[in-house]
Amino acid sequence: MSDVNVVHERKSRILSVADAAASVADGMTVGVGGFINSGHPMSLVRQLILDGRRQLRVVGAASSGLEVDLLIAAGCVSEVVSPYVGAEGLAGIGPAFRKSAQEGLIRVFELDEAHFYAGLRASAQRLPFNPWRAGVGTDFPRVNPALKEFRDPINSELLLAIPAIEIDVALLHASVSDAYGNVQHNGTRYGDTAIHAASSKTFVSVENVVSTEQIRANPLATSIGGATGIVRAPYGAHPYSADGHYGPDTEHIGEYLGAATSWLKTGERRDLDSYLETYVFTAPTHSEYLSRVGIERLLTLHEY
Amino acid sequence: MSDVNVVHERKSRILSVADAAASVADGMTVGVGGFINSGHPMSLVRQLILDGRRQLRVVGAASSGLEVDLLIAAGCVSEVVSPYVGAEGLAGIGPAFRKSAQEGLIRVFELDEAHFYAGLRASAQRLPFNPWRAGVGTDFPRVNPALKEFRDPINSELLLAIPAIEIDVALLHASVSDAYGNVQHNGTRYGDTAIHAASSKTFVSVENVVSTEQIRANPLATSIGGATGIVRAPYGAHPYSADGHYGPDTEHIGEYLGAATSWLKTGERRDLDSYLETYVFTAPTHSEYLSRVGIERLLTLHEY
Amino acid sequence: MQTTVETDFGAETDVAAPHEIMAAAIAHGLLDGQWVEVGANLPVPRAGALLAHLTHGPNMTVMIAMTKAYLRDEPVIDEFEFITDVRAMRWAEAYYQHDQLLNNQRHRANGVFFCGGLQIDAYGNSNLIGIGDDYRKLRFRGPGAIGTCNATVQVGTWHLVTMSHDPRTLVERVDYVSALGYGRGERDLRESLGLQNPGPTSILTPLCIFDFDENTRRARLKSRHAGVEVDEIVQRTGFEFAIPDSVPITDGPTRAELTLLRTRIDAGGALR
Amino acid sequence: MQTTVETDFGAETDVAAPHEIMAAAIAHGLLDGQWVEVGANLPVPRAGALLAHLTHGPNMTVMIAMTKAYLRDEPVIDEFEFITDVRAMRWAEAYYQHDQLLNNQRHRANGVFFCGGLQIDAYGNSNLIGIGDDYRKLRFRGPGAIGTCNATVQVGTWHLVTMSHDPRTLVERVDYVSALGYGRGERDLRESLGLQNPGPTSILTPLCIFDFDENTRRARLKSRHAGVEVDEIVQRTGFEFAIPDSVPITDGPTRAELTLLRTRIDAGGALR
Repeated sequence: MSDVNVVHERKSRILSVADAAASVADGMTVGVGGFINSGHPMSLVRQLILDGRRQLRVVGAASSGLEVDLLIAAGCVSEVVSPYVGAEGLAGIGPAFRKSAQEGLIRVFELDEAHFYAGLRASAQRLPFNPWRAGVGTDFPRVNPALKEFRDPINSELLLAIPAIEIDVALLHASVSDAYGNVQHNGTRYGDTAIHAASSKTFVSVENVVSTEQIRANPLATSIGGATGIVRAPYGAHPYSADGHYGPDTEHIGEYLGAATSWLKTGERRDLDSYLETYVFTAPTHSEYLSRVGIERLLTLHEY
Repeated sequence: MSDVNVVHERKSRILSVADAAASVADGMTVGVGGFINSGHPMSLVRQLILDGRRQLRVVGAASSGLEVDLLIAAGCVSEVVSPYVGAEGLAGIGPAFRKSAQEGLIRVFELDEAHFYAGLRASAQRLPFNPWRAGVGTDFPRVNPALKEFRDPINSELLLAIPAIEIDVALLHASVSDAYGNVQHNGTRYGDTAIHAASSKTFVSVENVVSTEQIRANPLATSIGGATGIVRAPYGAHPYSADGHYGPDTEHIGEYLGAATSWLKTGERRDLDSYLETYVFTAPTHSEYLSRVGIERLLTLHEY
Repeated sequence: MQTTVETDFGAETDVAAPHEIMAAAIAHGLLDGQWVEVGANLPVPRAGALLAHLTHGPNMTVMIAMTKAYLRDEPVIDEFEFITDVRAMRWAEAYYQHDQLLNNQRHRANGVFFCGGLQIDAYGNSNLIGIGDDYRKLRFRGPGAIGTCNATVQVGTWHLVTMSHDPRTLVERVDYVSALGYGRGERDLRESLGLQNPGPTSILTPLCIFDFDENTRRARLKSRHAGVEVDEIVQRTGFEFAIPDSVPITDGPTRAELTLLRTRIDAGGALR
Repeated sequence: MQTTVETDFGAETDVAAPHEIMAAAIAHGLLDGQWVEVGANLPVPRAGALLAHLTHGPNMTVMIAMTKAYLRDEPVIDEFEFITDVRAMRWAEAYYQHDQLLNNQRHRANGVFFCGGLQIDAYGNSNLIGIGDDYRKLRFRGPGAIGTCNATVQVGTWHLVTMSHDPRTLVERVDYVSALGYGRGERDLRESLGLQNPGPTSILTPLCIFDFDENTRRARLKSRHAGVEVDEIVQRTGFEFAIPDSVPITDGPTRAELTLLRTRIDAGGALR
């Protein structure tokens, strides 16, 4: 039976940061996973900036962090879909988000996290919308007319119709995957699987590529059973934490925040451009970025 | 600080089969977990029969097995909400389900498994309905007018409105729980967590009660983080399988099927009444039931 | 194309049984990279999916007993009586929690589905609800639609399949449409309803394969299995169908495929 | 009720700080068995929830960094700067996958929520969207509503809370309603909208607690924290409010509660 059984082999889904990011074109809707100060696919985010992407509709996490702020600061974004952009105690509001929204440089698709997941779910379910009750009587439908009040067809109750949030490419970061896209997160997974389910393609950067045998040892842990592509990226969430691998680099986050806040307060982009120059444009690969950060700093982050 | 710190202790949620089933009253909507020939909370199901429950609206699993058929055979049921009632190769269609539906003794809430979960989700989300596309153009809205065709408020696409399936009491079976209702299933969980999310109360029978330390060793495995009550029931899914504990007792299932099929084919209830007498009415506790089955039989089921 | 093959390894006989021909026809229609369910107690679609997986489908996503599996390294693949058989879990790369699977339909567009029916009609509609004019008093109450109504909308490709080629099953018009094929042949019906795939590709039976006329949307004979005459198909079918001037023989298993079926996929002989 | 207590263990001073009073007031309002979120970077609601859990809430469901925890056996409960701090996982009895949590609202009716705001108004509405008349050109763009719009509908009980008792925060009318309180005081507004809880119970600030008049639905002074005069509250509040003839002192921490706060809950001193 050798004539039929050995012709084709299972294809590896591992690809480079640049090849994964090449699936994103100007004007697309891009989902970015993680949660505030954790789990963002930063090697892929930086690649979008390097590639000069423009007019992206960015679907951040239900609570987005400064990875979305950075994309805004770099001029990649035309619209943000997220119920929150900030960094908790480090920054209540993302500075570039705040400035760009105030000045009309970006649109904000204003919604609550429940609306956010209702919209993602509609995309995953291939529906034009999903209903939600919370939000009636608020200003959401006024400031975001895409959230439309309607009467439900069964009881005539007033509800909001949340349109599907359809994502072209989702970019996530996780703990491990095998070569075939079986991804396993540590911890609660935040909203990553909902972003994946709403997306046409999903690229996941991981701390480690592992054997399929290791995946099979605990299939309950498989959070995504078949990502489009897997990117090898140890420290791939830096400066944010990767659950179970390293904590956030608050010093580096502070460096970005200082630069972005200077732009917000003074209109002067010098510090911000210098940040982008140092950590993106003159460090165009993930390893060059990590070199720029320095191994000494990275080694301080390994606790919990 | 002893004056404030030791007054109250964490309450155990463990209770008896009878006390758990006492939450079910005639006319209620009862959810029953598991999937076809696995994972049904049979000690609780038998208790409903013992208690003489009537006019129950039974929400079976997305694929229900003969646990629903048994409740129908015992006269407990007025309506079945399930996309399937059968036993795969053992019986394509539940005999008591078939007979009772044909003769108008029960109503069937006709729906597809996608509608089933849309309705459960509406209950979990406290919404009057959820939309679904599949089903437009079929006879579902005709035979079940509760599934109502409507035009979506955003794009005017034709969809079905699936009303919330609100469950008063869910009865599930799982592998383990601690005393505080932190339940862990083995395997895929089927639709149990969706039934739980749609229910006001959830009682779970388990093969083993374990320490909270064991639960905390793998919180990812916790499928239900706070069941209303936990019932100690080793072999609690018998004659159906309990994933990772024992396989199905096809001989016992065959005994029931023979009795129920005799009722279907001849209208004669003698075999069925004899089954109920032997395994329910004269064996009114879980341990008496297991004694009736016999330890020898039970020990043959322990493979995989 | 030769459908009865001679072989001296693994097979009791060198002639492919009708169910083996069906499995091969299914396998030949599957593409590498597709997502396919391997149901329990559905030996023919199961064998067809696994045959494709072992021959030309290393990148197929095989769903078996609610787990995601890669089975090309298994010497002999167990047949399960029940979809809840936990023995499948040892192969699992992921679990499909059932309610979450039903929440995640977007990625299912890459899927292939095989839809059964108490009745299947000339326009590819399926009925699992029951038989009888009065829904409140069915002569025969069916098991329910399971997930066929939804799956036939969400997947990219689907087929009807029956093990009972007889006039009670293959009817002019189903009593109840629980999975929509082409309705009554109305032009652009599925498109106008917003259904994402173009409709069923074929009806697979132990005697033959029907496909659907591009204009009328009625079933027409596409091929007959080796050893089956057209007359027999006509007599055992409850609807009228077009018959081409020359009816080809169904593309059954090659010698190597038959060996794979009999030694690794269907060692228990459920298809024979 | 004595709000400044003398103690010689664990506390640098025997006088409860305003934030400690707020935490105690929160704790006193929580019931055993309730479900309560312990947010990161929200030290006052965090401390209040944990104080209730340690004193009279062994059956409270405490959600901390997206995990379900029981913390009465922890000698000292870490304070986290980030909701994503994985150190919480060592206590987890379950994970709350965020999207699934938002899918499961029925069981949240047993929950208590603390809602912040850039602006909070006299009718208990909150605004996290931004400040300015023209939404397209906000003077101050807020962070977004996070989950406050939904949580204030789904939980059984909720409070508004601010650390900034000033006229810019406590306003007559918010510029944008992102979480609905009592609207403009319309009778039965929430009921007519199908919202499941009756509306906010109170506004907690570092100076005082407001509740809401049963008829007008406007905020009114309920109690002032120890050491705070009514005049100061009036001056620092941007809306007019009813003042009872006698304004009681807020029910602050007992000596034992203060010790618990300072030794086990807020060892780092975030509240002082």
